[in-house]
Amino acid sequence: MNKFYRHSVLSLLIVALFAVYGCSSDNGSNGAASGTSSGASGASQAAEPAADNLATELRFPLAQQVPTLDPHLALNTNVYVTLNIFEGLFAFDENFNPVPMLAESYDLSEDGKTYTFHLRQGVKFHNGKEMKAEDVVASLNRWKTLTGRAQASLGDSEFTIKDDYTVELALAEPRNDILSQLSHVLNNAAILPKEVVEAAGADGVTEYIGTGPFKFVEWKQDQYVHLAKFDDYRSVDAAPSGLSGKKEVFLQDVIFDIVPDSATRFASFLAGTYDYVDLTLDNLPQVQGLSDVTVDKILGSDINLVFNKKSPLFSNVKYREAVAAVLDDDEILLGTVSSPDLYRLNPSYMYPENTTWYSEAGQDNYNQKNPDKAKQLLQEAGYNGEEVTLLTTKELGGSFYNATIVVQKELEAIGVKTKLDITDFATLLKKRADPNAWDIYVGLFTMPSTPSQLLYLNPTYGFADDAKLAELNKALTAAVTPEEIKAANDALQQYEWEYLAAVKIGDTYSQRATRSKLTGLVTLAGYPNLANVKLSK
Amino acid sequence: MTAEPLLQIRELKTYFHTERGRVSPVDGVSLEVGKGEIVGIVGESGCGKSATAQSVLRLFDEKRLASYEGEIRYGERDLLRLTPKQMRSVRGNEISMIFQDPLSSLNPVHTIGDQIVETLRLHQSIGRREAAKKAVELLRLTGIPAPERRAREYPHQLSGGMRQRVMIAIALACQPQLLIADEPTTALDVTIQAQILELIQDLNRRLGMSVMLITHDLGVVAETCSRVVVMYLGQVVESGSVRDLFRKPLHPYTIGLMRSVPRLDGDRQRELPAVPGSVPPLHQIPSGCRFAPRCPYADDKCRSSQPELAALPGTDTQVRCWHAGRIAGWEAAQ
Amino acid sequence: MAFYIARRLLATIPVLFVLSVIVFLIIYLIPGDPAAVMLGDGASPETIEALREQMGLNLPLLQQYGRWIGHALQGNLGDSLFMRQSVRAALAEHLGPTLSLAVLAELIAVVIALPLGIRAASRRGEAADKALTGFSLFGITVPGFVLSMFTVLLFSVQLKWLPVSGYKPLSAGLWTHLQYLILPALSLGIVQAALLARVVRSSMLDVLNESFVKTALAKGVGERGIVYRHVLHNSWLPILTVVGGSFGTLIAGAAVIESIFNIPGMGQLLVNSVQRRDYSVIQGVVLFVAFAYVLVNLVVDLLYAIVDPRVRLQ
Amino acid sequence: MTSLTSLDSATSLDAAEDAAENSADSITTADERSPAELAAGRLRLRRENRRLFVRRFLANKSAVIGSALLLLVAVVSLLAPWLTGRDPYALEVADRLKPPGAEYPLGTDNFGRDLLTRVLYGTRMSAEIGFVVALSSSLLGLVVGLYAGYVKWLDQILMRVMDGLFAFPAILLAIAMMAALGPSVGNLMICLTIVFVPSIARLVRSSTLVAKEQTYVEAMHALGASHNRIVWKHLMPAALSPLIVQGSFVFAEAIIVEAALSFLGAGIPAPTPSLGNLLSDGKLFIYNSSWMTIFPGLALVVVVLAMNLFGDGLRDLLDPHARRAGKKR
Repeated sequence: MNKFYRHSVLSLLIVALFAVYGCSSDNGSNGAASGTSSGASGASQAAEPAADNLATELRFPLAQQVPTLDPHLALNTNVYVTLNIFEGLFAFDENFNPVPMLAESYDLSEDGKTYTFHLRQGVKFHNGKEMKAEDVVASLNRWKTLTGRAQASLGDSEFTIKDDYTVELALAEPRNDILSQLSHVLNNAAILPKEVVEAAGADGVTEYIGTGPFKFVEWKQDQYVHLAKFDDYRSVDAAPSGLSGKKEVFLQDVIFDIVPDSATRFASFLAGTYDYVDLTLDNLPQVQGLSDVTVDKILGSDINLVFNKKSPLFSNVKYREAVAAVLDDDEILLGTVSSPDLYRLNPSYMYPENTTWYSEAGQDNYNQKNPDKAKQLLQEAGYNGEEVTLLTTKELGGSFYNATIVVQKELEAIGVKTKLDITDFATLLKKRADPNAWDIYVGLFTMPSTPSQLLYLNPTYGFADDAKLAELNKALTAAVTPEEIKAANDALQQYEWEYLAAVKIGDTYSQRATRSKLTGLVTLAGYPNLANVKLSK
Repeated sequence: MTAEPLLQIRELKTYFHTERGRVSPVDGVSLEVGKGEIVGIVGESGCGKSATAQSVLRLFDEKRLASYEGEIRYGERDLLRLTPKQMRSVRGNEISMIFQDPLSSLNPVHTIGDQIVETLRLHQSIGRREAAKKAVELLRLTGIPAPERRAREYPHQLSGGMRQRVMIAIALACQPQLLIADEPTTALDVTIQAQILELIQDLNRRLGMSVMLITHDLGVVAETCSRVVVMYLGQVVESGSVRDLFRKPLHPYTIGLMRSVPRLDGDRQRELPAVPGSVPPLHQIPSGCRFAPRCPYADDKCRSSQPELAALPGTDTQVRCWHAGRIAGWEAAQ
Repeated sequence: MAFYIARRLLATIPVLFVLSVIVFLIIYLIPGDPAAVMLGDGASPETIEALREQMGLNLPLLQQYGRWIGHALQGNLGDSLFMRQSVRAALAEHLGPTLSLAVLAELIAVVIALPLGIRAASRRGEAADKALTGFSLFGITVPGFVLSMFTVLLFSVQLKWLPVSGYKPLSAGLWTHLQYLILPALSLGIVQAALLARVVRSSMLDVLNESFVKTALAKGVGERGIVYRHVLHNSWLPILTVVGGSFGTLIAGAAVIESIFNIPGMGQLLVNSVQRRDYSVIQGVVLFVAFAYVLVNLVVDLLYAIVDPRVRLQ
Repeated sequence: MTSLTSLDSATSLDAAEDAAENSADSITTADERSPAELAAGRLRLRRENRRLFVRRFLANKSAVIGSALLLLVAVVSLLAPWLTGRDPYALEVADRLKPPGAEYPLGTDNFGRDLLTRVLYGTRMSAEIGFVVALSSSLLGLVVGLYAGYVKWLDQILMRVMDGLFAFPAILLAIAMMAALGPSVGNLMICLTIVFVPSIARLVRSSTLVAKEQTYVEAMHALGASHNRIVWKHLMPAALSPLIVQGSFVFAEAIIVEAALSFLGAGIPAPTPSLGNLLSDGKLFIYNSSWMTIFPGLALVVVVLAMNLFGDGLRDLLDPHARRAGKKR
């Protein structure tokens, strides 16, 4: 009995092991998400012969996980993907000017309150359906309710259908940032088929069907997103600039790999898996020597110190002025990016490149580096050692944390008691929404296209609720002619430097390396437009 | 020496290299085992009898622990000069050994049959199936009931006595000429002890196999051995036929040992005599005769120079004592 | 024997139940919620609230747990907001990489540790023994993730033999599958090899002192026979225990290596899910890892019975 | 010449050695000697045993090196504040990423903080974590193990909880506790203790189960000793030597787990320097400012090596049937 017993146990174990092992590994390869477009054939038709020796597949590294591919909800890295799948009525050219994309043209009524958008005809969705006004209206009304900045700008006015190819937007009062709002990259005002929009739950659409040059193929959570060329994409025939203009597709497949570890991304670039990668200061010298690699600087996020205007201390403007007085922006920026040519000083809350909205107003409050004045202001305000909580996170590349601890040092230097509250990203979001959990938050912000979209100017972010600020902000969006805009903009920025909802610290650059065999890659504020990109073998 | 000599150990010295320097548990031992003869080796524990036995098969680790001197003549070969390969062909084939504790001397994870087959296939070119059959025969030979079933069982399923029979079966696998039994019955209770000794005597008679029986039990020696060697502190102090030694022990140590054996007709009131003191440690060997510190008759001569092992004129017994002849008289006088 | 297995599996139910309660409490304690993470800081509070409502996060904790345990008992571990699939499917998908990595790492560990341990035990004090002490100290002292930094530099960047990171399932061909796993498995395997080698050595040294080794020697068994047939066969018990334990930790604890080599295994799934507060997946991973661990221990116990006849499965 | 087995504990040798050890007081039968002589004999015995223990300690290479390194780590940890007199938190952004040189012996990090001071403080923090975690998990594990081993019905419950904790991923516990209770060194220590208690408890339980079967425990029962007395006076010492050895390995392991957690952002809260933090900070600058990774890495190796060597040495010394290895000359 004994020997038989031993053999039976052994064979049972082996069978069990293989069963577990077998079933787990083979279903590892089937696509997880639905979303392969029903209309167009799954795999693209027989790939037509590459023009000359062009490669058909491009792999592109992403630095963070992609929580959603719904364009209306997409922020930071998932925008890299959604920008190439979806399009909006308008798109930014390289100077952040809104340029017609899905809309052929638009008329603005005399009183500047009613926009009429004329849609291009014969534009196809990835599922073969032609884009019509009903799709635009359904998409944009959903976009409006989901996005904070859109609600602040449009209030409760609605998009309505005039006819199959005309959409109208009636506003309560004139606003000059509508086109920018429709072009802005984050929470993009993308157009999706009506039935897809209506089927979407609160957690976003489930079918990723747009009108862009690439169509969605497969999304393997936390691993990769696979896009393929959309063969009957109707391109605008304007010259390509920024995210707008002509879009020709030379690639068959684009695979966005999710590689959170920066050292791994860089090593994969060196090993040839990727031909484009973001660089850290440390990787720089290793690529500068390579002949086939070009390194360039692209404008990244700007850094602002946001006050919690409901906190005991910083509800009093004197304390805000004291902090503004002590900040030494060079030291903070150097501490954040560790290299002088990766930042620049800039007193305005907008980038100089965005000519219409750039202003120098109030710049004398910028980068004061005046500890004595700060100490004096603190005394006047009656500071006696209350603890200031600095809220930050080490995630998102660590820059938030780097800037915060230099600010901490500068505050401690003038006798301010500080406490560092470092949490993970999810907790940060929660705490920042809670008025009595923090005092100061130093953050990096993706530069919006108009001041009205600046997060820290509206109540949900740092609790700014000042009548004058709101009034100036509204006046700015109502201004129509360039002169009116300039005057209103100067007034708003001047007042911002007095009210100090936030203190501008400076702009940062990020560096990237591109191999010479990858040509035609254009980025806007760091976000890549993969149309017109060629990759030789 | 009636029987023709099978094993002759001459001036064997076994050295152990320990933390506290070199010691020699076997310090110049000479003894013989004749063909078909059962020789007993007795002495208190720590006197080197087991070390001598294991030195015959060179079981100590010669790389890190032990080294040998002298000669172990077996037939024409000196076992101390054999290469490891040659030595292996002797062990279990020509000379086998059984040990004291049957519980831990068998491999717990192999069946009884496999452990016998292993010896068979080591020394004989024999098929697996045939070896298994032979193993069952060997188990029957050593008196184990239902040998077929037992062969498939594991050591922990057998009793102490049964396991010792298995050890003997393993030892007999290749009909060795000499069986060294290192205290085979010490760990067994009396009734089983008798059966094992009877088995050994029976095998000695039927197979003509010589036996070197190591024990500290004089009763066992009396019952089974024809000749006996008494060892003390790594040396032979007396050796001769069982009849002579039991009737007229010459060496004071032997006398002391004999007297400390309780007798059935013994006087129960008197305290049982014991040899005073205990065996000194190996690195504190007294000068002169090693037994002197515990010997009632020791004089200056004994304490200064060491007597040689020599035959006492008029007897067949060899003894290592300056006053061997006279001691019997002194004893009688008391 | 089947009864024994059934009893052991049933015994895990209370453990899993206790674990699920602990995880739910921890989830309740951690601030931040999946809705905010999914919608990002640009979204308006109303939309975040709507999503929380849809996910049932506003229900009292007890009711949430009741709903979860109700589903769990019928085998439905709920759906994941971020993974866009059922938790069970997500677990199955991430099991493959973890299992492959764990098996390969354990294989490397055994292939290195067994011969090294055996030689060190049989040649005590000589070169092999010293090498083992050195290697085992190296293995324990240098953490896997530090080791991986250098192996990637050498094999992937310099020599370009192996890909830097990523994962290909077995169905993409054995060699491609292995190519992606060699470096991470090496980083994990070497540490486990160090631990295992020490146990092999010490357990064999213990067995060498047993008297049946002397019997074997007296039977004329050669060195090889003694080491492998007699000593090694009796050392399997402690060795199996350590192999079981290390296989368990490889399943649960490879998160750092998985994130460095970007392997979509259980560790990475857990870290991502915790960071984005994907509650149902956290719960699923913890329970699965615990169950896998119990399974590994059960297999080890069964192997005990095979390896050592004295072990009875009561 | 057979070359294999290390049969150094051959039966005859043991007998001889045991005789040697208690030879001191058995030359004359006990009752004849005066108490003074007896006391003197016992004192001599204890002194000889201590000498023997010291000689064995010195002969045991790993114990010697281990404790030497441990001493170094202890000294560095205690004197960290005074060794360089610099504040590990003071940043001098102008001096960032300076290679090792005169002004900064080990160079600076990306905020211009002196790396030598941070490595010293980091070593102190890691040593502190290791020590506290090893101590608390040993104590907790001892209690759980003893009672699990001794009391039958308790065994099932405690061991199932231990299984649960054993399978609980340390990462989740760490991230969760850090996020929930706020990042602090204390929370991390609690979390690491919870991670290591099960392994210690199992070890103690197995040694208690073995010890419980010994006849002397039955004798204790017979003499009417209370359960607690038996557990703490007799069973606990049996578990002590494996516990101390395992404790030293927990010390080393705790430091490595803290380093791994720092990599995942759940370790000691920045900017407090710990070897784990320093290593993960250095990772971003590994090519050009490699000193930010090398020196903390070295410190980590020294501390962990010290503990492992010490643990190894301890195991051989405390292990009752330690190999009395012969040195064949």
